Amino acid sequence: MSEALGLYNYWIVIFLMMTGLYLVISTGNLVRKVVGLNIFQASVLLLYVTMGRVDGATAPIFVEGRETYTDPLPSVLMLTAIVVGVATTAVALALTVRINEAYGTIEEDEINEQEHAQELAG
Amino acid sequence: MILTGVMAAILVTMALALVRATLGPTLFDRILALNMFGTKTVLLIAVVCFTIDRTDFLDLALAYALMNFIGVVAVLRLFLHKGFGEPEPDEEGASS
Amino acid sequence: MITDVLSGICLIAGAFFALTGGIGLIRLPDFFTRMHGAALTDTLGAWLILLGLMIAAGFTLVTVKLIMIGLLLALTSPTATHALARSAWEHGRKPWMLPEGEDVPTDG
Amino acid sequence: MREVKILRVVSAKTLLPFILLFALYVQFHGDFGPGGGFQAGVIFGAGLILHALVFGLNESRRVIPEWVIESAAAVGVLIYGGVGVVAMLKGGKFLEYGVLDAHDRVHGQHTGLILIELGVGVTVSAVMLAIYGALAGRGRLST
Amino acid sequence: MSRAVKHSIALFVFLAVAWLLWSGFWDNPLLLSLGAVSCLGVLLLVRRMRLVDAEGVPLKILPKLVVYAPWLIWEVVKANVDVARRILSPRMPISPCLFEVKASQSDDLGRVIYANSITLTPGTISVHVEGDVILVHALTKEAADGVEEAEMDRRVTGLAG
Amino acid sequence: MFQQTVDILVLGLLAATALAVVRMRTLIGAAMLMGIYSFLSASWMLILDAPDVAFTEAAVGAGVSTIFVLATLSITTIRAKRQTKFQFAPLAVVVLTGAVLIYGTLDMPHFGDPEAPVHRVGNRYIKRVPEEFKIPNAVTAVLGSYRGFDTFGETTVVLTAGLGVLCLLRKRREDEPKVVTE
Repeated sequence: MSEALGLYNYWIVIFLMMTGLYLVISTGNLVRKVVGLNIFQASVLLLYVTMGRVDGATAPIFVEGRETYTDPLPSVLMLTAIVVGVATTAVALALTVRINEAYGTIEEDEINEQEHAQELAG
Repeated sequence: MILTGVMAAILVTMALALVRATLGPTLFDRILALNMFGTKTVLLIAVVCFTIDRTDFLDLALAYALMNFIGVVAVLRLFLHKGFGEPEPDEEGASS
Repeated sequence: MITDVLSGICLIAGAFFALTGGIGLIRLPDFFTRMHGAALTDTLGAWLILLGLMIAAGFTLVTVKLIMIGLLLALTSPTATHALARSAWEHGRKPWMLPEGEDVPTDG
Repeated sequence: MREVKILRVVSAKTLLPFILLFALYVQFHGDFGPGGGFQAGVIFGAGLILHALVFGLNESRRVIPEWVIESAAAVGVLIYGGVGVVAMLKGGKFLEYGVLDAHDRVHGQHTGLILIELGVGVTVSAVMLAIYGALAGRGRLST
Repeated sequence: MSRAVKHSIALFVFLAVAWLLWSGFWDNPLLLSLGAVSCLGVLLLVRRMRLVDAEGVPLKILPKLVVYAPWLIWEVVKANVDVARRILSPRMPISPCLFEVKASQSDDLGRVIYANSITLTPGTISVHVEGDVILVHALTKEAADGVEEAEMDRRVTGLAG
Repeated sequence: MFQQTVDILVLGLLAATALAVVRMRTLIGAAMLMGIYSFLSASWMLILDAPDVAFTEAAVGAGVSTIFVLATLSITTIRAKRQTKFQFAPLAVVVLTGAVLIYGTLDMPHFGDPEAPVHRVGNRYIKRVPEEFKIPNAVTAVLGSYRGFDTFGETTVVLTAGLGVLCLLRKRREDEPKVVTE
């Protein structure tokens, strides 16, 4: 039992990831999809950061009197990932804006309907 | 010990704010609750810095407070001007 | 020893005010009155917790940073509250009033 | 939002200088505490976005014209790459900061770190401001 | 010395003090020089934004704040206890009301300080500022009477003129 | 004990926030809740001793990306279409994926295990940084030096993404309306 309890951090993070994923695939609204992607991304960051933790250690910024430090590597990887994440989010939002200008809506089903109507007409 | 209690109290306050944010009923209630949630995270961070005994991380709390404020200003701008890009109406404020 | 007790008292009082504000946010009847509840957590709740931490830290640069956080909160929170109240007012939200002819409920 | 006096006075006039200075503080203390180019760039960009939010996009464009933003974004990457190239010219490998100082490897590492953090900060803040400007400016012209 | 120069120098001093307090490395020449450069750069940028004036750097009122701030904090504490009591009491004795007060300050900065002080005190919130009339929402009649007595108004006027 | 209590409280609040985002129909509310979610996850990162990530996440997630979403909303629409019927398929997919992932975690090292294989590289960095750099922040040193190529790539990606946004949204000169509003 105690074997499995040490993994609770992963389970809750997976729950959070799945919440984001659910938002992405269940909604037709493009902005809500982007919000869902952001939640998914933040949860993946959490997954990596929890892996870096060491019991009884302190943050990897050296101070007097502390010997053990947590792993700096996951921090480094996630640090760059966050900023790249916001930049790509911005690209997704820009695409949403263009879609809205082309179709007049940001709802997926309405866009599909318009596409379908065009196919029938052309 | 006391610090853990204070953290728990702050987290409960946040949970109450979250309840208000989901209940609404108006959008303004949600924004009010979320703004309060943001200021509580600042306090949470300050307390966490003391519990993990690394008070040199208090810069984070400052950054949190700033970011929360900027986010709220952006929301309010959306309400007061219906957008981000319109030219500013030049009235009494501009000249003084 | 005395500093421990003092900071403990401040922290607990701050946590109490923060909780009260949170309860107010749930209990109060409308948007405008809820703002008063939120103001509670942003003023004394925050200040007392920060004060407790300052007493615990002793007088160092950490205290200065805590004071700065307090100043920042004291500057930004009323500004954000006012702007929020104003935009609600301009969108035609009317505050909740006591129903006509009803007296102010009193304690007890 | 200029006519909301409280926002104009408190947020912009009183806080903005300190927000920008805080960003620079985070930038240059990346070696000693939490912080560095990415965080500082985002905070600096957020400060400039706050200015644009309160005073409007036109005012923001007057203070920092578009060409400055776009070149800054590229210049940041160039600083980063340039440090690598200088290291190669000095006989090291690409991005080997130790050779930047002929006598003291540790000092060279320091110089390299500060310079590349600067490059990252410049790029990130410029890109943040550019994205905000693109999104906000779209609304003004399209209707 | 012109006013603009005076304000710039004052802002530079504030920025430098803030840098030193944040940094805490007072013996590192590299960081000190970077700090000086940063302060100067921020000052130039802010001047370009035209933010350096009597509103942004309120030199005149800073000394008087020493008297005003403790009084305000005491008011806030009293109001906090009152509001907390009302929220926690089971029947919630509140009587929200809306009224207008006149701000007797002569400039925007004074009115901003006054309106912000009203908002900072729990129990009263300034909803709208139009000219020198402030629309206030109060949680209780007592709090409303407190604002209408205008002691805070007098003190802020003394502060900012 | 402290660690566990706080972890469980914060994680519970995080889960509640994530569910609140799913429930939230107002788009502005969803955008702000996204910011709050970032704040909370950043707080937990600080508790997990990763202040640099927490700093970035707070600045990026709560500040800048919220503003970007809001700016997008201001030029598209702030109303989301009401979903009419409950969809079963997404929930099934999510539950299935989650189950597979949880099955995958069973072999993972325990939370906070100092012997976990990930730490092998990290420990080497921790040992080498004080000798080679003489600076306290190991994250900055690894970011800039040992992983300098990585960071260079990431900076380029940020620049490219910015250019992409500009290409997508920049109005060409001939598109500008004749009557300028200023």
